[in-house]
Amino acid sequence: MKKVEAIVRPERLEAVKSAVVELGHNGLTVCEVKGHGIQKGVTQHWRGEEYVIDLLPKISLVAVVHDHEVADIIDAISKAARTDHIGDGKIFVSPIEEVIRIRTGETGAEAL
Amino acid sequence: MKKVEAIVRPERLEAVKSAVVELGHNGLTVCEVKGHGIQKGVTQHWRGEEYVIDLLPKISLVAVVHDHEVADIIDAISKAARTDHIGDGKIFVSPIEEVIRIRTGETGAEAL
Amino acid sequence: MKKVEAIVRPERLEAVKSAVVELGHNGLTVCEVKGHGIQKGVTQHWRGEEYVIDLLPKISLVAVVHDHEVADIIDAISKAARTDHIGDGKIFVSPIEEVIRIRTGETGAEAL
Amino acid sequence: AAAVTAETPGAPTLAEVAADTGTVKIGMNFFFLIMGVCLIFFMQAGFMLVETGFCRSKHAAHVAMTNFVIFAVGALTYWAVGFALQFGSLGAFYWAPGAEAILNGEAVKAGVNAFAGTKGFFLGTLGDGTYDPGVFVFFLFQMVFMDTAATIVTGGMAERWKFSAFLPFGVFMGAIVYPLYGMWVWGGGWLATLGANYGFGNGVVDFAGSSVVHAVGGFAALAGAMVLGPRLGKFKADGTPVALPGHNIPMAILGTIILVFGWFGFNGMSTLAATDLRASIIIANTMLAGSAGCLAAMFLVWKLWGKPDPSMAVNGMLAGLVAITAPCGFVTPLSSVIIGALAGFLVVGSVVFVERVLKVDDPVGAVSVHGVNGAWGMIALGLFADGSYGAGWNGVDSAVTGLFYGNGGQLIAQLIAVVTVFVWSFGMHYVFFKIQDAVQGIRSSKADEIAGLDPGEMGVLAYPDMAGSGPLGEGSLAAEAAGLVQPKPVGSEA
Amino acid sequence: AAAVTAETPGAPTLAEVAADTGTVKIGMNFFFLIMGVCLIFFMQAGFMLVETGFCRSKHAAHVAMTNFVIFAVGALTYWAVGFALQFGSLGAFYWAPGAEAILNGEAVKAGVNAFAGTKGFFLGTLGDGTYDPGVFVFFLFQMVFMDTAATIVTGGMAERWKFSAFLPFGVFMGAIVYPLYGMWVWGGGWLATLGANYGFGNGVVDFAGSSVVHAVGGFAALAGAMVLGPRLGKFKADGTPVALPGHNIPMAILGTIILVFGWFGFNGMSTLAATDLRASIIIANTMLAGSAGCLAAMFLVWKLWGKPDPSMAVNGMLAGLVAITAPCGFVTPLSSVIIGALAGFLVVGSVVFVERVLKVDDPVGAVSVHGVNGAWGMIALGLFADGSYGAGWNGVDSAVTGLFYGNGGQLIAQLIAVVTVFVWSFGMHYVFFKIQDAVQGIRSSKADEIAGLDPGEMGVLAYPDMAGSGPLGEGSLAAEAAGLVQPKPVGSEA
Amino acid sequence: AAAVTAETPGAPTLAEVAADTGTVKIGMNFFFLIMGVCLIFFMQAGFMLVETGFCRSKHAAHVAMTNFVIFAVGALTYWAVGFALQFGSLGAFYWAPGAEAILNGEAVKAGVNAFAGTKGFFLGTLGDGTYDPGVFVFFLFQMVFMDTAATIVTGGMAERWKFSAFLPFGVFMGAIVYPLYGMWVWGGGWLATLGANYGFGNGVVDFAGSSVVHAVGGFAALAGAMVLGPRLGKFKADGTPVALPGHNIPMAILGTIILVFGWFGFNGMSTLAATDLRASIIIANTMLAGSAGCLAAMFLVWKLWGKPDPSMAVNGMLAGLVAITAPCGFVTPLSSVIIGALAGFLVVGSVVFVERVLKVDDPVGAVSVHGVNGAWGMIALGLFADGSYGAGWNGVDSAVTGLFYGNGGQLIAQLIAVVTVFVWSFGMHYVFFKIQDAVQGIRSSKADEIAGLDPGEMGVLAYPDMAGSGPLGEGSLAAEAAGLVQPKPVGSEA
Ligand SMILES: Nc1ncnc2c1ncn2[C@@H]1O[C@H](COP(=O)(O)OP(=O)(O)O)[C@@H](O)[C@H]1O
Ligand SMILES: Nc1ncnc2c1ncn2[C@@H]1O[C@H](COP(=O)(O)OP(=O)(O)O)[C@@H](O)[C@H]1O
Ligand SMILES: Nc1ncnc2c1ncn2[C@@H]1O[C@H](COP(=O)(O)OP(=O)(O)O)[C@@H](O)[C@H]1O
Repeated sequence: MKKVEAIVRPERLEAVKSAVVELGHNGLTVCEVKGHGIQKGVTQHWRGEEYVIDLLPKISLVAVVHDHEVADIIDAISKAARTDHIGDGKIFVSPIEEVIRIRTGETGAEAL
Repeated sequence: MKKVEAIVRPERLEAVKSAVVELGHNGLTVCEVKGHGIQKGVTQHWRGEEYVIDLLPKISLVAVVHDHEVADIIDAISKAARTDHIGDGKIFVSPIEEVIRIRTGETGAEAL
Repeated sequence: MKKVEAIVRPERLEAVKSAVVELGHNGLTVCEVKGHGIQKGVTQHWRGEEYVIDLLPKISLVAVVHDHEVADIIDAISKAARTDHIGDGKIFVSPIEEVIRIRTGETGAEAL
Repeated sequence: AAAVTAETPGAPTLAEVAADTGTVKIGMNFFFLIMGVCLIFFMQAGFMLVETGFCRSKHAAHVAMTNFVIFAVGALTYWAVGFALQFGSLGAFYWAPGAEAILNGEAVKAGVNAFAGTKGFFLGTLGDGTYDPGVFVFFLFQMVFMDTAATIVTGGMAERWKFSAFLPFGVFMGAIVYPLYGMWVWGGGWLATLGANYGFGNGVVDFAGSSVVHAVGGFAALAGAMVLGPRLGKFKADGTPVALPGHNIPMAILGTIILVFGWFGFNGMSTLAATDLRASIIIANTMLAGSAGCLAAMFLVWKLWGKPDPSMAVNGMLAGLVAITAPCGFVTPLSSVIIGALAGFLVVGSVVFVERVLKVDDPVGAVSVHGVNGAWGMIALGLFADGSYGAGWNGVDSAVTGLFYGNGGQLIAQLIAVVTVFVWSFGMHYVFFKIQDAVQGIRSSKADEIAGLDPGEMGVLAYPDMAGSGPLGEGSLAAEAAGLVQPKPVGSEA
Repeated sequence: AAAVTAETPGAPTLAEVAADTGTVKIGMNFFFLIMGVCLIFFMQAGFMLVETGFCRSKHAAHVAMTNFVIFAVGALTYWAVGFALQFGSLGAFYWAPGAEAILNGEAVKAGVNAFAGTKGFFLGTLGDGTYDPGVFVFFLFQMVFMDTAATIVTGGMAERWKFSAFLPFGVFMGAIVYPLYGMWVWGGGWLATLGANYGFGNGVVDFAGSSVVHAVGGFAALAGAMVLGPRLGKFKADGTPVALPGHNIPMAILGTIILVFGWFGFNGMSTLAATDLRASIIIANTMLAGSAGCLAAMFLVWKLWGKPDPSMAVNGMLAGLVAITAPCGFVTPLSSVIIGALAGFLVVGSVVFVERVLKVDDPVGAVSVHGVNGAWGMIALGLFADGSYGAGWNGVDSAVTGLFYGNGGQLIAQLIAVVTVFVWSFGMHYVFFKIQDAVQGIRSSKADEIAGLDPGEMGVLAYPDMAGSGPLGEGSLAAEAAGLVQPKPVGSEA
Repeated sequence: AAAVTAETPGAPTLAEVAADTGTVKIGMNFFFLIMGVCLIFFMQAGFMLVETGFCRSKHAAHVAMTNFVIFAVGALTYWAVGFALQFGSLGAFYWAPGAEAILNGEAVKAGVNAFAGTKGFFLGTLGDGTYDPGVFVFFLFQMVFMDTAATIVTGGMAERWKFSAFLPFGVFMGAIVYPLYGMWVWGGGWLATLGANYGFGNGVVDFAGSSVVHAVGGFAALAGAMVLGPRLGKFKADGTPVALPGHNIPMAILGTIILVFGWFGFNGMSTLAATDLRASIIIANTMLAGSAGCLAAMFLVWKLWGKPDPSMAVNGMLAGLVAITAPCGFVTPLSSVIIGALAGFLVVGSVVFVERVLKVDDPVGAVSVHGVNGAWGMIALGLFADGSYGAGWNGVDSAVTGLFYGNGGQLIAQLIAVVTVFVWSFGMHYVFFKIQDAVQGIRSSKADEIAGLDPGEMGVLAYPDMAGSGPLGEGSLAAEAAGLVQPKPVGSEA
């Protein structure tokens, strides 16, 4: 099994979520994060002092899926998250060795 | 070493934390996340328009542990998190290749 | 590629971020988390009842980097995050199998 | 002189000057009452903020809504029924010439003792109405007092009170419990005439409502909190209370400052006339007692628990204000400081007692602040009233005088009031809530309570943009209460 | 008597007593107005809180700023220009002896109909000024009314109105639109004289501003919301509206309570004199109508959509208050309850209509609360006025009487006012915004709207410490609107 | 006439009418003061909100608490000591008949110059007390002024002031510094008599407290901020200031609106009598100056830094209000606009100067708003007073007249006041804080400052439910300050 973690723009979350769910992946977990990248920060002022917010709001969306589903979900997320402007984010794929569904105790593939 | 990540109900956090700590795992990291699964969302209204909150609050609890401790901690978390209702969450296990304790510079097993 | 995840004190975030960026790693993702460890909690009162906040605010900072960069970034983070007091946090290194840059569709090493 | 209305402008006759003087006098006294109405009304905001700030964010919209809607429910109920029961048999009254046109019903009486008014339902709109401004301003003034009593209760019952069950309470309080007790003390009822009829001092004296408003509200909150039971997770299995910290301290502090602001009107304007110059003395006493209560509570908790807990400093301020509300017109500034400081100590003790001994869950301290200190205020009057004010009160010639100044009879009247208000408000509400619970169920579902009454009962989150603004759950959770029900062990069915 | 200023202290002559009586009378009536000014001014806080609470956190500082700065812009504009246009030809007026020294300009007239005042610019400071306190207090009273009208508009146009475009609006509203319509109704203009000149009842009667303040503001908001267009993501491609929940419900409820508090002054002090005892009746009517509106709206949405939506309970309360603002002095309490309840139903229907049928995006319900119910309040007066008050109003001897009490002419006058205020305020603002949009652009950039107007236009986050306090974006996003523009498929250029 | 108290009802004699007129006059003037007390008291809420909103969320409960508790500390201190020192030798005064019974102590004098009052400690409760309502209402009025001065200081010293060290400051300010300077200007002291004794205009004239309240508070804040030193991380090693954004902008804006609301009473009711019709002119001037200050500051920062920074718009409004506080009764509306606009520019310059040049860390701009503009207000009076008001002020027959209207002497008196208030308030507090720091330590521990004063000193989080509501740390961190101390390199001990 693989963990597919996408860092996307907050305003694309709804689209990404729908795309993933449409693929049949009901299970996913989302977290509000802040990202730094080649996207520039936002300059702000506070009582005369300038400062830059260079950690911009992003959404991390994680779905743990079967190995064979990885390509499709990457594709779906990419399509939904893409705006073609700097800051669209990244997708990271990493291995998951075991999954347990707490409610039933099921493990492995059936727990997804 | 393994990373054990449990997605649980917020109201079970205290119980899960205690269970993990009782096993002797002092180190753990917690994050407020939102989850989508087979659990249904909550219908809300705003000035006449209905909408569904389908990302429900969950807690992600991460403990990095030695390989031989994984089974026990999964068991402990499962017991503590379980309510037998849809939405109890999942546990994911993944490999960790290195751990460093920042304060001392210790690495690997002794850093846990 | 590797995922380097550092759990650090909130007040060290700026220093850690700068250290990482100076190494040339522009891409990083940050999240507000709460940590439990050997660091003691804070005792609080609410209307006569005492309680302990034993999940203390921490920052999780994640950078996905090439394998050969791991040692340097660990070193940089450690230096910047360290105060020599309990609670300085930990760094976890784990494998990443694939990276996709959403904007361009690039994958693997060039996506970083 | 040019401003005086006169046939010969600039040269008014004595009758013309007298006419204008009379108009100005009445106009000013009504204006004074109107400002009192404004200030006291604004206490709704104070209660809303204190109670919401002391609750958790997942219930914040619900708590705020009860404090908001209670005004609407109470105002309409009091207009329809409550005012008539409380003051419908008041008869003529010096500051409200014309009141006799409406408020002259025959009281419900048993011998010399009057128990309820009988005229002025719907302000007489549905029949015998007149547009008497004195009656209207008096109605407004009494209405905002009533709403204060009602809104106190939402605090003690917060975070688990079903919204649909809360609404009937508003009607019950505004139509029956508040007006009748209020009639007994302020409307010429049997407690007011304890002096004239039975020789106990000036009868029950409650200047601005330590008992009529605060104790009625506080003891109703006690009844409600008992019938509802504690919030899920408030007590461990062994009965140890658990801290459930409020979600917004600055909000609670803002609410408290607004309440103090409102109290200027609550106590100060209760002279009912700007021509009664006692108002400034009353306000000074009020501020001193509140300040003393604040510091007393703060230093006590600092000593006891190591930190100057803001939530108790807030409760201490309010306790001092509640306690001085009955005696504020009759005592010296020094006595006010003493009364306030004792209130500050008392509220701390009472909060602990209610929670640890009675095992009653009162999220905001409504019982301790309003109930216990409402009672203390009544007793304090019976002790500290110095006989400098209140001659003629309740038809008794002598000025109001307490035990320390030689009149034990007044203290007895006050004690009778304390017992009465407890029995009446606690009793009536206990019965009411019990019946209502049997009929309708007054407690929110467990699922809603765990997930938050905001998504569950209001259909909106109070703070949807904030991470951590309270968890959401689902109906299926109903069987389980956070931390109370042991989840089944995994093995038992895997 | 010792307090009366007299040559022989303690034994004042009739002239001396008369002099003091006159001074006290004027002093009191000015004091009454000053308290009205305070209360009405404070409604700025109420509007700020309701509008900010109903918006999303990423725009919170921006919405709050528009509600704050509008006061400064409006006050200076009204001082410079607006007051003179509205009241510069008022002439002498009973409660403001001395006004004739400033406000005696020749009106701009067409036949018997007056359209604008002509004196008192800068309160006369730049030339013909005097320090007449009556004029000053009247100016203050009118200024806070004007600012209320202006601040209503910020709600309907919130979350996408460029700050630099908002400022000129404040000048336009405060200098032209508000003062002229206000002149027509309150300054002796052609609407006021519809009775005297053409026999329609007492001419247009708007006691405290259902049309002058609320409908002017509400219809301006409609024009603005139409010219701006909906917020990004408010409507789906097929026109279905999308819920964009406000970020802070307790804040909105606090704002509403503050607005009610302010309404005591808004309606109650609009008698302009404490010696007019009608104030208490007015305030009672006001509270009853607001309460009825709150409950009516709440129960209706509960029935319709299953939950007692706090945002609609809030709107219902305000709708009831807006509707009673014109008739509050002329109707019975029972009529007030009816007017308020209908307002509560009306606001719910109107919110749905504006959003689903007109497809206009009004984030806080400004059009429905202030526009629609402002109109309803005017009509309600034409129906329910019972002839018990207002003899002599607008120079017509008979008291103000509506259709249900036998005077259809009054209703016609009111209907003329409703049409006029709609055409005038909606029309003028529509044209103004269209021209301004062509010249300057009145809508915030898409990038700023997506990222939040706070970082984009204000340069600060409203809540920088809170996770989830609104996303930040970058200028490069300008081409894309959340959810509206389909992102290009990945394949098309990879 | 029926309302006039008379032996033959309906036909009062001249003496009876005179008696009622006198009562009404006094009653009204006291009522006027009482409303002033309410409004000014409510500024506590304003200060609390502005200061808390401008600070970071981890200190929010602490900042709110200091602003709340200062009232209690100040009220009791001023009752016990301050009022007597300030007004104990005032003697009889026209608006407070009876005051002579208490406030007739022999002043502490050096030649013709008076320095302190000597009677009325504890309002005389502990001995020579009477219940004179005039004295009580005057006490209340002065007390809320004093509390305003004290609460200003909590802003400049916020986020690092140990709570246990803050309490003694409240006593020092309320008992000594404020009352004595206040005595000199308002209690017949040596500054007030600079005119009568030495021919400088009308002596020092400060209508409502630009110097007595604001400059005293602002310069005390400067002393405190200097002794405390900057917040951790406020300045980089090279002295460059770092932005530490406040956590809640709408909260700060609400606070500002509340402050404006309070200022109606602060300035308007400072005539001390509703019979002095100047109040409306004063309030108009006040609103115009505040509005001008708001816009001036906003446009200036917009020009300078590209955005209409809400925090500076807020400061500009307050600066305008502070500056007009001394001259509000004596200048034209146009002058008020000029004074306010200059205040708006001045506050921006001063904020930059204090931070970048003085390197003093004043989190909310207390020094610039209240200190600098308090001084500017005093000078403005010396320039713009137009001689239309204040004849007889401080025993000098001529009306108050400034340089631009031909009287340079008044300006000199004002300059003497500015120097005096700076030397006195800054000096006394600097010494006080230095000594207190040596004895007790006035700065919070570094660990508490890093983790937040809320968990550290208050024992509660302001917003426990919100993610990101401020980090918690542990005592062991004491050696390290965020960003200031370089952590030891890893290698040095691994
Ligand atoms: N190497 C990385 N490790 C972790 N997060 C990254 C990395 N690179 C990018 N990110 C995340 O992706 C977001 C977008 O990256 P950015 O470089 O700004 O634009 P783009 O993805 O369009 O090239 C960042 O804000 C950050 O959250
Ligand atoms: N495949 C998955 N990947 C990531 N998170 C998941 C996945 N499946 C479930 N989750 C998380 O677990 C939570 C609970 O899952 P759900 O399907 O609702 O109930 P249950 O775990 O009882 O079957 C979800 O809200 C989500 O946060
Ligand atoms: N085994 C672990 N798994 C996950 N997180 C951990 C683990 N050990 C420590 N942490 C994180 O690191 C933080 C600091 O750890 P702690 O033991 O308090 O101090 P130190 O790192 O100085 O030994 C914790 O608050 C927690 O967030």
